[in-house]
Amino acid sequence: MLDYAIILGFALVILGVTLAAIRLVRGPTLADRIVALDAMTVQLVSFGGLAALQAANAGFLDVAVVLALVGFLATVCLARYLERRILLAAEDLT
Amino acid sequence: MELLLSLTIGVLVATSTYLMLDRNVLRFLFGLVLLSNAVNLVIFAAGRLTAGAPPLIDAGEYAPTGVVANALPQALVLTAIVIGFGLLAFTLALVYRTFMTLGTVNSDEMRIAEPRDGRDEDTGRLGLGRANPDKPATGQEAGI
Amino acid sequence: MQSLILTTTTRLLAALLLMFSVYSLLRGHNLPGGGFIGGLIGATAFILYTIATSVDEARTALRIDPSNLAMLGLGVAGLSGLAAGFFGQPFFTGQWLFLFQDGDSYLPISSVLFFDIGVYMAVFGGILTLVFAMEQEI
Amino acid sequence: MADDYPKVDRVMGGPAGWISVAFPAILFLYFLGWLPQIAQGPQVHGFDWVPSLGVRLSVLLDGLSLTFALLITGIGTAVTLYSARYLGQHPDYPRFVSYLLMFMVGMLGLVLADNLIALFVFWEVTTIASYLLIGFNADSAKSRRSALQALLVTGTGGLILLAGIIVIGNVAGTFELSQITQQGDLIRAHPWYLAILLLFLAGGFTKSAQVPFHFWLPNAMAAPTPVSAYLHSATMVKAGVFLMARMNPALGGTDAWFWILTLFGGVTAVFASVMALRQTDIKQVLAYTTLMALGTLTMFLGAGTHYAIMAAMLFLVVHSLYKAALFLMIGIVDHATGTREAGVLGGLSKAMPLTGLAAAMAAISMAGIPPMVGFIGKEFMYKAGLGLGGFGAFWVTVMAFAASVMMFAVGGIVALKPFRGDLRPTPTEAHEGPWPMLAGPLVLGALSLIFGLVPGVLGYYLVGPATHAVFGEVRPVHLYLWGGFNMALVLSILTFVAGWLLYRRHEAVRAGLMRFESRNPVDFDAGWDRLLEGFKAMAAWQTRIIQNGDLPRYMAVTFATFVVLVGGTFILRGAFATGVGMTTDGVHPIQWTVLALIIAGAVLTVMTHSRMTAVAGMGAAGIGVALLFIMFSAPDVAITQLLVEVLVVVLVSLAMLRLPYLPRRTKGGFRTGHAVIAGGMGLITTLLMTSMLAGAFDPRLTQFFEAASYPEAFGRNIVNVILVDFRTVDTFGEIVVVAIAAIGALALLRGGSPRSRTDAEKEG
Amino acid sequence: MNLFAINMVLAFAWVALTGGMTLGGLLTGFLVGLAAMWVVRPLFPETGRYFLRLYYWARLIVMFVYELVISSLPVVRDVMTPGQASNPALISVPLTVTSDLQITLLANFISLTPGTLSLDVSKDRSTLYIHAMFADDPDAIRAQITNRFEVWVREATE
Amino acid sequence: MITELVVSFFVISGGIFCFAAGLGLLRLPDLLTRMHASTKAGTLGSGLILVAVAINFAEGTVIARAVAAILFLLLTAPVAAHLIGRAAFRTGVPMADRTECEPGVAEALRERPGEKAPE
Amino acid sequence: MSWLLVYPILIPLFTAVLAYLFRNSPAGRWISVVGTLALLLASVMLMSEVLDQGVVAGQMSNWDAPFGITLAADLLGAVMVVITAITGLATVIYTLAEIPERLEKLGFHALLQTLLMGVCGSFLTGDLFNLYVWFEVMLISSFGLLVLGGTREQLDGGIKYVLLNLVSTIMFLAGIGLLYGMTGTLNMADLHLAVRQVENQGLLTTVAVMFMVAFGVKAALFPLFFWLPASYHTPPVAVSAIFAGLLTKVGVYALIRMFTLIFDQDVGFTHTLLLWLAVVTMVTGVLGAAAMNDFRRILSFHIISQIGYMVLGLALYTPLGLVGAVFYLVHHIIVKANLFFVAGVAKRIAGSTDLSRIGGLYAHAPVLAFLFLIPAFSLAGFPPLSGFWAKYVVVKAALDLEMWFVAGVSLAVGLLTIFSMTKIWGAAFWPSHPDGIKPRLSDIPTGERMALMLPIVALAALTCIIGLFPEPFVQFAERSAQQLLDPTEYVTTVLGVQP
Ligand code: NA
Ligand code: NA
Repeated sequence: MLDYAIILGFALVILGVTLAAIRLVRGPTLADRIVALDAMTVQLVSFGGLAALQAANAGFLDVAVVLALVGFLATVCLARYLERRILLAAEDLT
Repeated sequence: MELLLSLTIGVLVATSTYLMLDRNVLRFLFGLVLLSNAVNLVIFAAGRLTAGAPPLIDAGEYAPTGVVANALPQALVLTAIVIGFGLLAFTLALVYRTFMTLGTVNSDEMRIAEPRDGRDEDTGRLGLGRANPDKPATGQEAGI
Repeated sequence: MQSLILTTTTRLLAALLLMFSVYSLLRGHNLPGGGFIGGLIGATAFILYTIATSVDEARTALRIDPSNLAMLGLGVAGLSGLAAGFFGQPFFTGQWLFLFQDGDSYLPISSVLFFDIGVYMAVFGGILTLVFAMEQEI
Repeated sequence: MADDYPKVDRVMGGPAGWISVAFPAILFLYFLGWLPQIAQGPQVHGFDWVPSLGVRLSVLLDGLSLTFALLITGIGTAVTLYSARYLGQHPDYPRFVSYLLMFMVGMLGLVLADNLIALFVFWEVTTIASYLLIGFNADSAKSRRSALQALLVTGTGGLILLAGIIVIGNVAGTFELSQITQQGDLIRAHPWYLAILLLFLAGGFTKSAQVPFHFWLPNAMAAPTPVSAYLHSATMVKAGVFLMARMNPALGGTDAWFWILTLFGGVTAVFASVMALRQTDIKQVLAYTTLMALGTLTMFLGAGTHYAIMAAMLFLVVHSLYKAALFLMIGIVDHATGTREAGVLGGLSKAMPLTGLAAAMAAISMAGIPPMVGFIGKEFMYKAGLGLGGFGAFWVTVMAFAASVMMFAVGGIVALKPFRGDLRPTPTEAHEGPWPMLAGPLVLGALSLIFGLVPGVLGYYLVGPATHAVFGEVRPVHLYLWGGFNMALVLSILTFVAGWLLYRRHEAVRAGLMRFESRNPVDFDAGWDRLLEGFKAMAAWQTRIIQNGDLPRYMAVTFATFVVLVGGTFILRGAFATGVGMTTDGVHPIQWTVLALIIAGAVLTVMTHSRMTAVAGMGAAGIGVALLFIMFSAPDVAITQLLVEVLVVVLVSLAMLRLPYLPRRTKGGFRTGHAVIAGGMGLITTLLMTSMLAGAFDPRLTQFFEAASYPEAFGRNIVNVILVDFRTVDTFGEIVVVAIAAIGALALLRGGSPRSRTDAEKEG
Repeated sequence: MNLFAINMVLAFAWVALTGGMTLGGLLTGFLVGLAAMWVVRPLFPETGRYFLRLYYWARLIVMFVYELVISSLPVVRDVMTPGQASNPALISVPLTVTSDLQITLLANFISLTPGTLSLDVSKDRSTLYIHAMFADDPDAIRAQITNRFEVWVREATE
Repeated sequence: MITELVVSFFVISGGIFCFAAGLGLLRLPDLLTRMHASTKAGTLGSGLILVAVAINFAEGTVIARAVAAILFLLLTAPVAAHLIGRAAFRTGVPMADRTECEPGVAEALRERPGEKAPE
Repeated sequence: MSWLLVYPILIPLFTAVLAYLFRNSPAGRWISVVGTLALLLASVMLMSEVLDQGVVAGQMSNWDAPFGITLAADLLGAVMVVITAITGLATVIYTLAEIPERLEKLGFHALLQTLLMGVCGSFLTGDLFNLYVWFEVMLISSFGLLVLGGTREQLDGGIKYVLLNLVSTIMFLAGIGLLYGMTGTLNMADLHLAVRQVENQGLLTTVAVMFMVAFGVKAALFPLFFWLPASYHTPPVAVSAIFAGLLTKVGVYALIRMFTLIFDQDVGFTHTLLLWLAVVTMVTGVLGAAAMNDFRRILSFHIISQIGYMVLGLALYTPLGLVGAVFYLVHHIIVKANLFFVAGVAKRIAGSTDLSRIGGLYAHAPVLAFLFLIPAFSLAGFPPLSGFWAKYVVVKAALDLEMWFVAGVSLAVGLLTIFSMTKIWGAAFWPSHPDGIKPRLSDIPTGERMALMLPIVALAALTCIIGLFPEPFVQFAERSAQQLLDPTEYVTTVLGVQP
């Protein structure tokens, strides 16, 4: 039963990632894309967890842990980019 | 799966090559990232694919109990990823510095070392030190 | 980047990341992780710190110039390989010392670990060098 | 030129001068001592130099080489003595002397070498020395041009000669001349004979300035006078003749040899004589007469009979004696009067009697008037020519006759006219030359006379052994001044008559020649310029096409090369294969999705015109790759991939703050050519991958790692054990890359910041 | 906090005694140590507060998980069902908590609770700006934050 | 058996939340509402699956890592949302028309307290 | 295992670390000098061991080949390491006078040392993937050195250099992946045996060509050389010199190694392809040199042309051809680096490397003029200098195979080389300076002059020694060629068993 649950889980997660990827492509603003990327990293944490369950090997859990930690960093940097770019653009205009 | 993976790698290579042929050096960088991924996959696949069995030895065992994935290409890919990252980081810095100094990221405007008429010539377009002020960034553009 | 929420979270998060990075380094021989992954995670701790505060504060917190740290890491890695020479073995041959050995449990100290520490330092220092430079010059 | 330089206070050139004179003088005496022995037969001495390549420093001492050695050292002594006075106070005199000595060593090595490679080595040494000597007056563009011209023309010949040497070495199995000359029949019968012949002659003809390679020699007169006297009349240009003579036993005696040498030689001789008449600068006149002599020598070497070769060897000596004397003489005149124009000079015998004497002796010898040795030389040439059969006899005799007539006239022009009559005004007041400069011409002139009176000595010690060496078999050589009344004497008398008439009317002839030349489309010297310009233009054109500074073009060519070469090989070598996993059976939907994610990310990166979208696309593709790593059991790789993705985003988001936006859609649309290349790259990669995966895989290494990881390396994570133990060196290099990339980037960024730029300015 | 430290020392001592250097061992040691400290609490004058604080933290976490699950449902429902039921608004919430930690905890609490999202804290740290998805009644949202969330946070951190 | 049931439950419900996050991201009208979906549903979904992992392995180190991952997610998700939301607001990302705005909130959010672009 | 194999990698590493840590004090540069001296010493010791014992191999980390990483030195590898050390030492000494303190503080010496480390590693490794790693070490160091200082020319040239080299690197890596997928091994000696077991030999040839393209970029073969003339004239002269001397040769070395040890199964195809690439390379390179009007740009194009000769020697695939290739490699490194050194001094005293803007060096700097002539004439192939023997052997190898056209082209290219060398001489040395400057060596302060001239004199002396006493070098090249053509000794030593 667990095997089927895991496959179902995989399917759901991958669907979620796909939908987020569509948002990533569609945008329309950079902020939307950042949100999509952030969501994808969070969903990938699940992917790592599921892989650990499927392989019955906790090694994949580490993927999840690392991702939970550093995916955040990418988001922070992109958000910061978003703000600072405006600041610089405003300076360029003046 | 091998066929599909080969096709995917092919697509990655084709797209990255197209990007690397662009005159805009930033696009080259994007292509470089994709191409590195493609090559990493080549090495990874070369060791053949095994699903769901990471090359770890369980506690209490002296060797993997069943079939596990080929560890060697994984180690090679890991090394290649890291090296690729180092090269990419440097190249990014180079592109950045080049833009700040030459005022362009278009390689066809980089004609300092090999001047068009065989002489060192400063066209005046170069050396602005920062982005072209004729085309200022707008808030809307910043969103993209 | 001025944000109360970010800064406050970072205090905790950076510490956690550093701890986790050392953890990754130490158990990399047996589970996923190792010097490189550890070094990367350690670097993210300081990157976060830099973003939440400033490069100067991050530098102060680090105390050592990251590029020096990277080069020292190379030195440590090289020395760990040299160790084998004292035992008449080829370069980089693993030298193992099993402390507190008691049946199957022991605390291993090895040249391999020192090599991994060198890797950790080089990666940690290298990446911080890059980020600090980018952050400061841009 | 000799006067307009800041003088350095040196007596006779200082130590450099004395060394330069002593060196050839001592060698001359040394070689003189060898004469009796060599008259008995040749000797070979030597030691190994590069035995692995069959190169020895072996010396072949025979009549030919000894004759040349004596000319080189003997005339060398005269020339160096002359130079010590002539250029001794020149600031660059020590350099001049070193070039001259370098030349002398090269020339001696060339003529003495028994090993063809060694001969070539010295051959090129003379080329270099000649280049440096012609360009001695480096400030003059003309000197530089002439030097380069000489270098390239003789250099070309030299390189062709090298090919000839290698081929003849392959045919004969040795580079030793003493052995090669024994294998003449074998070589002449070999299918490569003609090739070898042409390759050798290309070397000989360029060095000896045969038409059409002659144009460099008159230009080479830009060199200081002693150089002209030494290199370009007495020695270096004769290296080509020497080579032909040397190779005669191996290559001579065939129809090809006969016709090529006599035709080129004859044409050169007559052409040069005509050109000599046309000149007004006496040094130029002499230059062309040198050319004539070289042509004559070549012609008679080609004729190949014992008599012809004897005539050639005799003329070789004769010419060297009078020509060196004449060159040195004109140097004295130039030095004393400040001009070398035949039209300006006159009546110098009053102010410069000794110079006049030397000139007279040399010129009479050149004109071929008895009792000078020049007469004997001419007689033997006629005899040799007449002794040939058929058309050859006609051609050689007529050419020799025509050349001799004009030489007679030229002898008058260079030695009679300037000294006869009333003293004419010259840029500086004419005065007698100093003794070191006079000694050479006088001694050489005297030798022309002495050898004319006692030709037997010359025949026994020099011409005989030399002829023997060149002809290949021993036949008696007997030289005499008076050979009785015969056809040759008739020709001699005719020569004097015609020559005298020509001398009387040479002004008119010259004017006619100059008119003719102004309409002459064949100007070798100008042709040289056109050749060089054309070559440079071609080089520039090619380089503009290839190295045009356009990076996308470089990239396109690089990728296209990959596509063509690798793709071509793939097809030509039939590398396609198919096997495991080449269907979509059993591919899990999750895998489809992950692959689709990668492709979508890649396509997004290409399609978008927003750079951050491109970054997002790259990120998506990267995440997809990480998912693949997770699916196919590589947690460490997946972690690393994700960490690196994040770091790339961190760095890119920093850099993008200042970097410009991508261009809008209007600019740079779809690039078809690039798309074709890109498609080719993708296709090839896919084909290579499928073909590679179709084959069997050898898991030896991995099996070892799995077995040894825990028991021997004490690690349960096999990937990490590989990284830090099995393949430590890789990881070691990898961290060096990371650290150095960081330091490099730091230097790049910090070096450009305004703050450190100010530091740099402060430093100066 | 030094009581927490003592508790940790006890936990490690437990591990050393039992020889089970695992997380489970440590956790057991911590609980055993806690029990031991409770038994001997007269020796520690401040233990009362320490136990209370532990309780408040536990309550905060439990309440948080509860809120997280409960309020996820409307969001999920809105997403999964056709049409848009949401009624978004930007709302300002006056803050009564003052320390960095408290503000951050509160903001994160709000963000993680579905339906509301902290956008920023005002410069003078007196107001929290949030985006609410179902803001039919902004005052109700404000009241919930002030009366429940802020209390839990304050109690756990003071 | 019970464990397997519990694990399966957590796995599937986690999957549903992850899927919901993706769907919300795609369907919801504007950035800020989309962020509600991604931050909450995504975090919750991943958290549930990590709980499933912890239960399934039931080993100290695995539980510790799963707990750590959950903790990291809970710590970082709201901060990320805060940063993106604020940045989006400041860069003028459009909001759904229905969004009501209390007076002064928009101005306060746009204000950039004392931060200057580095030069 | 002989530790001598490791020292050429370790010494530059520790030197780099120390030099970097002391980059802000003068000690840094002296550490660099001492370290390079030590490298020279170690490399000479390695060489003598190889001469004594034949191929020397060591298994790093004590894991048997083909499982661990092998370092191995045959004669070719050992001599390349020695030459690397010599060039490195010359460069380091030269930099004492040429590199401004500002660049030293940015880590110049560390980059230089890691460059040497990467180069030595490339020459010594017996593992294909490890070769990739050392290539990258070399490459990233060269990137840093090339753009250090960041002038506009450097950045422009640097972009082209970096991007094109990155492409080649990735091709190389892909080739490794494919080869590993076909053979399951990475050890080069093991690959020598394993390629014979591969069923799909056509694919193997295809992969071989892939390596040819990848290394073709590194070696600057036609039509893959663009990065070289675009960049080599831009960095500080000392950097140009070591690049010109060493870097392309690593590519040639890799070609030689791969196409003797591993890809010798389809010689008729691969080596013929190489042959024609080499011929075109010789011609285009020398034409490029003829078209240039800048000291360093002429020299840069010459590198390409000369690479053609070396690859030609390999492509002929006869003992003599390989003798030529090996001899050419060694000779060219010395000569080319020296010419760049001379260019640097010329620039220093005459003010430029643009030939139309300098002059007077013959009259006022006779010593420099003399020291230019030696490497210049050697490069042009004039006897009795080292270049003559190199050219002679290659041409003879071609003629031995009755390849008239190829030999003819080689000779013609030799002539054009003379042409462009004399172009420099006839423009920068002979005529007086257009601005009336009197460029004198004595204008340089004594200490700096020593630092600049010492390497030039030493390398010129080396050129003369090789030219005048070529026998030991030719014999060496012959032994080396034997080892290359028949890798049994290499394979046996590395794998420890008779194959
Ligand atoms: Na160009
Ligand atoms: Na000039």
